[in-house]
Amino acid sequence: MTIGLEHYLAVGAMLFCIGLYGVLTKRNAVAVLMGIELMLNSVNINLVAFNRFVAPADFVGQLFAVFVIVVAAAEVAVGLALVISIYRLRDSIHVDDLNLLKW
Amino acid sequence: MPNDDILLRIGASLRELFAGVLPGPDAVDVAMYFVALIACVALIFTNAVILILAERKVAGFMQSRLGPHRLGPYGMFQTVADVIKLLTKEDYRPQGVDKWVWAMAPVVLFVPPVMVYAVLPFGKNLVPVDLNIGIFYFVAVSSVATIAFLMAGWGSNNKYSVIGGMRAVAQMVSYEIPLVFSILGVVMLTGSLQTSVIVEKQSGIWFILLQPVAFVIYLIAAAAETNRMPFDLVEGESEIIAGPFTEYSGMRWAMFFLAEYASLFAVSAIASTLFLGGWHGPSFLPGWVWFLGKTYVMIFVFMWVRWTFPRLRVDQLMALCWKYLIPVSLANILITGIGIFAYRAMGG
Amino acid sequence: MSNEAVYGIMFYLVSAVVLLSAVAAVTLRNLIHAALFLAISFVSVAGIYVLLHADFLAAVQVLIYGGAIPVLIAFGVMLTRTPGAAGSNPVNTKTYIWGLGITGALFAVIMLSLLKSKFAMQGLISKEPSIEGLARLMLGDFLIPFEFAAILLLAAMIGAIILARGGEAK
Amino acid sequence: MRTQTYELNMGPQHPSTHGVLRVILELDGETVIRAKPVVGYLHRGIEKICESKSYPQVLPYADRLDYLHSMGNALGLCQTVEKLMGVEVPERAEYIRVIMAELSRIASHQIFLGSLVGECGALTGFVFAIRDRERILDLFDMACGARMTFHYIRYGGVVQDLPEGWVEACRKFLDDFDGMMETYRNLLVGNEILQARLKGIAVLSAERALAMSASGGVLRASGVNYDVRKAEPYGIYNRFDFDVPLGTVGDSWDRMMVRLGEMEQAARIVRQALDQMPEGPVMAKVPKLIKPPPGEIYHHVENSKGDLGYYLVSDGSPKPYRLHVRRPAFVNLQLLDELCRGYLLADVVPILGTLDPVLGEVDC
Amino acid sequence: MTDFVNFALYHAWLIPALPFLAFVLIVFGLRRHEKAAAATAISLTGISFLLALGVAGAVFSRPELVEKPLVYSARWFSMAGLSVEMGCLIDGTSAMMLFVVTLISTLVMIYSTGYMHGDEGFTRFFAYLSLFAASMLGLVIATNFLQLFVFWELVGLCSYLLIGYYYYKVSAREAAKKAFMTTRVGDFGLLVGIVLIQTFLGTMDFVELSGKLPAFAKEAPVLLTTIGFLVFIGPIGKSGQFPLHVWLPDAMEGPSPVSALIHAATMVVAGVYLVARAFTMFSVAPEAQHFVAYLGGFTAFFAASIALTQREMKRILAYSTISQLGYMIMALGVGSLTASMFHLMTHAYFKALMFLAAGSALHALHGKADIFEMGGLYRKMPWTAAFMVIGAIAIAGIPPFAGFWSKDEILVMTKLHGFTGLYYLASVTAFMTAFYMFRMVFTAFFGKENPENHPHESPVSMLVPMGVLAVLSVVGGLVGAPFVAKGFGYWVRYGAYHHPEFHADVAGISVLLALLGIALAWTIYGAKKVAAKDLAAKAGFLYTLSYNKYYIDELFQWINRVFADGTGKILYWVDLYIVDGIVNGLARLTAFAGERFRYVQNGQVQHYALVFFASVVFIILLSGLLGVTTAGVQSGGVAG
Amino acid sequence: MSENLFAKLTEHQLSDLAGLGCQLDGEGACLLTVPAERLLAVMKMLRDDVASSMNYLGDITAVDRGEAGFEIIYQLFSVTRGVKATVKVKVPKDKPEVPSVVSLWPGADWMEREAYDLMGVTFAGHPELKRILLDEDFAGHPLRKDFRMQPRE
Amino acid sequence: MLKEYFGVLLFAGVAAIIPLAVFAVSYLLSTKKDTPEKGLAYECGMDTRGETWVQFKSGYFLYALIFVVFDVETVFLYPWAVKFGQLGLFAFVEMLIFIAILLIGYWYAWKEQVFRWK
Repeated sequence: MTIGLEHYLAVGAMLFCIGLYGVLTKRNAVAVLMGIELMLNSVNINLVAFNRFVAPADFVGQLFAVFVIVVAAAEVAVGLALVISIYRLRDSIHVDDLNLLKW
Repeated sequence: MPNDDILLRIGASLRELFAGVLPGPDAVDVAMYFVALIACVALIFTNAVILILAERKVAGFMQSRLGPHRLGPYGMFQTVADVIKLLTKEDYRPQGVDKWVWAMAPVVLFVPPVMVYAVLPFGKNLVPVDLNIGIFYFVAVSSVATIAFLMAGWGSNNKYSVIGGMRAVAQMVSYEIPLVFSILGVVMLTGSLQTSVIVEKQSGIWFILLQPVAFVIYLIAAAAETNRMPFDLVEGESEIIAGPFTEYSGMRWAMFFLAEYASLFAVSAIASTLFLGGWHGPSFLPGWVWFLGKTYVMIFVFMWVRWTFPRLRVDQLMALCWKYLIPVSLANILITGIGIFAYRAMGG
Repeated sequence: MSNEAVYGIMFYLVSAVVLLSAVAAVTLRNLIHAALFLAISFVSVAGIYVLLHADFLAAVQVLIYGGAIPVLIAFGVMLTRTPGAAGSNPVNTKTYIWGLGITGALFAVIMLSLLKSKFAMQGLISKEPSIEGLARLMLGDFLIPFEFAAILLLAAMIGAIILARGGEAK
Repeated sequence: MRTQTYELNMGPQHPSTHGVLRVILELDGETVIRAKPVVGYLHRGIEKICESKSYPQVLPYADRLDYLHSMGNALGLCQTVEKLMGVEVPERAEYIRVIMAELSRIASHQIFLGSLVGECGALTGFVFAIRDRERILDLFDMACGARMTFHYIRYGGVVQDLPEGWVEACRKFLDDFDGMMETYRNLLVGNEILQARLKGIAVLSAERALAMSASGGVLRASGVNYDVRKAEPYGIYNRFDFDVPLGTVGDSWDRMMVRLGEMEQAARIVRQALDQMPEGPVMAKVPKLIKPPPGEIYHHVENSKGDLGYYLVSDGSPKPYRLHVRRPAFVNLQLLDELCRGYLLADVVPILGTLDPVLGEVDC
Repeated sequence: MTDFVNFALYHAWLIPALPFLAFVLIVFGLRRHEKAAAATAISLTGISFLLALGVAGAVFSRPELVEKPLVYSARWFSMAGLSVEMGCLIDGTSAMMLFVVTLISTLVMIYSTGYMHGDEGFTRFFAYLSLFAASMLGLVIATNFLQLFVFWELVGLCSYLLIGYYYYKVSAREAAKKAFMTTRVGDFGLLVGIVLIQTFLGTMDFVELSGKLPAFAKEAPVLLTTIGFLVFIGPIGKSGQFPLHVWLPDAMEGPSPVSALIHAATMVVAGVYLVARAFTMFSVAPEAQHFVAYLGGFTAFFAASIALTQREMKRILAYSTISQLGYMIMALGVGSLTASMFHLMTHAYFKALMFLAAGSALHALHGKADIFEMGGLYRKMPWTAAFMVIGAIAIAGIPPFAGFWSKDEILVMTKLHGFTGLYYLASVTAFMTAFYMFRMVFTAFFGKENPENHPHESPVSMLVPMGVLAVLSVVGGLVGAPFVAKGFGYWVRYGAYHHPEFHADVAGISVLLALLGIALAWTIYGAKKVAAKDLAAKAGFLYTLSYNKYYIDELFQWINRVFADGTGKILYWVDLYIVDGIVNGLARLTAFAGERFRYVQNGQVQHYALVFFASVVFIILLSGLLGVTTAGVQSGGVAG
Repeated sequence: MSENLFAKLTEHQLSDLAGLGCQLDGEGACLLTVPAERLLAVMKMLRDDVASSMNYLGDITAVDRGEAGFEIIYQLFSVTRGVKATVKVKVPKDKPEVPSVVSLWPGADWMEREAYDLMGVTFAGHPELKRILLDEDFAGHPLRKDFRMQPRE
Repeated sequence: MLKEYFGVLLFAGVAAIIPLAVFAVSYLLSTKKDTPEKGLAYECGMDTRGETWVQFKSGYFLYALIFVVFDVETVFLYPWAVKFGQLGLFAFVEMLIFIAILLIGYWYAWKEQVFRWK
């Protein structure tokens, strides 16, 4: 049995769902961010897998993965800064204590 | 393949041996990786023993005293005795530590330096695993070591450890940047990340002459990365006892030391690869002797510095990195780029 | 053992590490343990990249996700600590059931559509080292995204500094 | 951010607290909010013990106060008792006493210097200082056979005359001493890192130093010219020509430099004493049973830590009715809190080092 | 000559480009060089004016352009199903607009060299003015809705910058914000309308649209009407129609030249121009068109009634602008593009003139705005007073001044197209216009001097532009007079050409009313035969209402407050009584559902994420059921 | 030196001190015996007066005189003028309390605490009068003559 | 290429096994005598007061933050440096722009005194 694109996509899907589970069910905002990072990683797996199996001659998929990593780094930086600033204001990092979007 | 190099001859004969036993060339290659690995591990352990003794002797020399001299000739067996002592020391786990995090920290700290050995170009055709992203691999792998300090700091259930761990991480991540940037200058010159290629390109001129600034930055940053004096705030024994290592004893504590010496050797070896021409040298000695020689010279420089300078304070440490090393290393990249263009323009 | 079988074993091994540690990262009650498992998962993803012949990307993954982002997360955890590490990562009981359900459902539909899909695949592997290919693309066709990445990082850096300093400026 | 502050213990079992000092640090991140010294771990009740001992039995306890400057302590106590009894000490003994006290001062400052830079991480500096100190200990060893608690200076003089060759050995040491000082200055004073670690740290103003009853190098580093040897010359100190090194800023760096200067001045005094020292007896006629007349007296001397005072109350019996020791290190240690505040955790140890406490003396 | 005309025609894009170039030059090179900046702005805008003349000449020489506009464009961007172009659309209307805008802009810039002399932000001001002119010109030559919208927004941005020019004044900041926010409301409607147009008609190009619209009107009349309404919301905001007119009077916080530019040539007429451009659409959507007519008429009357009692000179002018814009919009609504555009042009002349004159007066009085504190200015400022009188006569509609011809045209058209009610309303408005204008003139420029004031005549640089405008205000209307063959209406029209006829009854009544208004103003304010106070007291309620602008601002504030707090309260109330009431009355299952629904807007990100991903699942399932499985991937995936 | 101060005090402040009811006792050192209630005033005078300017507090200690009560002895110096003085306060055995001089010389803090700790003299107005050398729960004050050592068990 | 990385994996695996093996040996050789005092967290001989998991100031976080940005920058710098010889002046200028943009952030951080330890 050869390992093909589908296998990698399946791994990506699983990782995505694991990350999503974390995002949806954790109370700690840092944990939610961690879930998001997992989801971004799963996207990268998909990108690289497609790159490898569908268009191996070029590196567009890998380049996009690099860009996703950039975005992920920026996201985690700003996200954590937000969490810290919210923690400073509210003394809590539990997302269910935060309803800033409510007005 | 030069026949006079004993290591290469051993390698060739081993390869023949494996070829007779194992199916296919791939399996032989993998077996050869394993051989190289065994050699590296042996090197790490002997090195640790030698370097600990050397460090004490160097310290003694710097401080006009003898250093260990009781066990064996010139105290050569002192380290052996220490190892035996450490092995038989009680291996206890303080209460309240985060068991797994605490226990795995020395392991995690030990892995990155060992992995770095895979790309060290000990000699022509003597690279354990000659990756084509070799130097970047070194950068990437060694960055993982920070996690070990985090784990040790976190897991120990001790305030000194937490402070030390945080300091370690802040310091190591900060100095990683000038380290990486200083390597970049060399990469621009060679156009390759492969360590063997980098050494090969220095057959004419050593890069320390073309990249003196990068070399100095590399030295400082490497000292900080390996938490050597004057950047050993992590341990900073006068304030925070032994930092993240406070709660470790016996062999676990020794493992930190082993890792420290392994990475000391690794960064020195990378320094000689990048700047000192690696295995190049007059041909009356085999290449790997040159390489090891240069590496030990680098190690001696590190030791020399260690026994000369006081420790920096944490804010001064950070200021040195962020306000001096990083701008200078960036400028070095810029100047290197311009220099290359100028060289080309002059018809080089 | 054929090379293909080794490849298969490696794939399953790496995938298992990635997925299991990811599961640990989202289920463990101790946030520190979760963060460490997250780091393991990230680093193992590099293994998947290697299997996909993206060696430079694998090193990048180790560099960024092994050395940088866990550090950031660790500092985030340290700065926003809650008393007692053991229960630092509780589950949001209000969303738990739905979250589980939706996650499962999403997984199911993704797998279903995956099964139904057909892909036009090419087996060959580029001879160009990936790092050079990336450089070529990055400074060529994708110049604008490349420079935008710098702007994004700049914005993130400044924004995060402002946010994180906040009350300390005085 | 409203970071919670936390407490961190430094000591009593800590590599760099000069013994069993405990400092409770309240930290905000790494910034010191409060540094509360807790003393008493080495309290032996010397003052109480002395009340039940005869005067000759009391003398060894003085050696054990500031064990790095035993000679000076003993000198102070002997002079106190002699003053109360009205004993005249022979000339030669006076010179020997001064020589011993000043050599002891150098040795004590070497420990200070070595431990200060050693705590800053320059272990080589520490080793150098300790190595050179051995030379002085050798001299003491020659004179009295002990290397730490000498019991050499006694009521009425010193226990025995200097052995043959001692003066020459001492001169030899003094000749080498200039080289040692040269080394210290080269290794330490010119060191950028050390300067960065000490300059501008823990500045103590002259007014504050006076108000806090600081003494010794701590006081003089702030620019206050107060040295008991000059202010109230005891013994024969008024016969020597020496300077009192003063600081200008009052920071840790000045405290180190003042002590470096004091070492040089001490060597200068020793040289003069060796030159001037007459022949003669080294012990006055003192009764076997020492019974000072009833009365009370306060006598103080300048030892390496500062202003060491003895308050002796005698009821005419062979045992002191009350003996109080004013320990300079104890009083100086009060400053730790205010000097540390606002500095970093890493500064605490050098600041403590420049206060130069010896816990044997602090705790008494 | 022909060469130049052709060059102008085919390089009309230069007309907005040149002021924009001026803007760039000033911002990036001439920040510190006042004279150079002014010279650059004026000269480049002046060249634009010459080119606009050339374009006009081209239209005169090629009458077919009126029926079949010249369009040339370049691809701006394109994506699947949408290709957007940028270019120039030249017909009579746009040529006229180009002429007016460049003319007024140039004159205002010349005037500003005197008016803004010594101001700190002198170069900044000219940069803004240039950008403003460029944006408006870009809007005028727009070939499609999107290009128009882009420039529309740029115009809005510039107006924001210019109104808030004195940003250190709180009132200026507030006014700028108000202008920006209020017009944003309109823009949103416009944007939605544009999107709908693209969605349902598949194009945003004006020419293409006019071809497609009649058929579409038959297919989906209701939809078209809706689109018409939405698109019209834009002009309501931009052109200050009721009830979004509130920003316009405040916009006088900007420097007077800016007011002149905004009120006369750029900003506000953009809305009128938009309706003109989309005239095809309104002509096939009668409901929307009638709405336009009635709203315009009402606004004209409503604003005039406010202007009756205002005390600040620029504020009176501002309300008169709103009123006149109402005329224009009404004219469009009754179906006469010609009349509207004609009035737009004449109004640009005399309103610019009046604002500049007002600016001149305020300049001399150092910003004293209340007309009752002025008095007798004509002695010290004869030229300014003369210009103001000319402007007032023109706006009052006394023949043969420019305003008479255009207003008469509107009244005639209104009456002819059967909007009798509107005709009467407009006539009354004309009376009121004459009254309040001369109230201002008599009070401010004649009568007793205020001894506190020491006015002096403005410099030549300010007087010359006013002089040019004064001449145009007098004779500018003759181009559209009925006795001119192939006059204004021939060149600027929609549909077939109808020669305007002189209706003596309409003209007579309007002139009579205007004269009556002037006479009344003279009685009260000139000769002071009747005390104004008594009248105010008698009118009482009406006076207060008018003076306080019908409390529209207060209403908005109230709405704002009520909506911000009240919506929450209402939702809470709904939640508490209705939702829970139902819930309590139903079974537990429903209670559970209600509980879940409450989460939909509980502000918690995780719940939003839950809903989001649940929807994703749902959509995938849906598409899976419909059999559209990842078709994109099948055809080859990510191409290399 | 001490005579110097004595002379100066006689010139400037002797009458004042006499008025306060202090005795001047010139046996080798300038010794002022001050009643407890006058202590702060005298100390302040000694510190601030130009003639004496006793800006340096050398030592504080206490002596148990048995039935005669306690003596608290202060050693004062003037760094600027080079004079010194000893101030003695006598307090009764049953109520050993003197005002604290921390307000005049902050450096008196630990010295007073030590005297309190070991001798049981209370310094009224001291900011933190707690044991310093001994344990918080130590019973008695060891330097008192009636203190009996507990044999270690 | 995969073969080489198999070698790397070998290195990693053995590197992880070595310490564990050493611990095992040590465990076999060592003496074991547990006393309660041994297990106490070291705090200079005193009992630990308060939470050992001390909280930190955001200064550390800011360093890590800027580090991450620079770290990501290196991801772009290395391919560029490798290709540098073949890419020519234009690529050099592109990278200069890239670095310059990030230097704005660096300058901002400097100006905001992020690099000054508090």
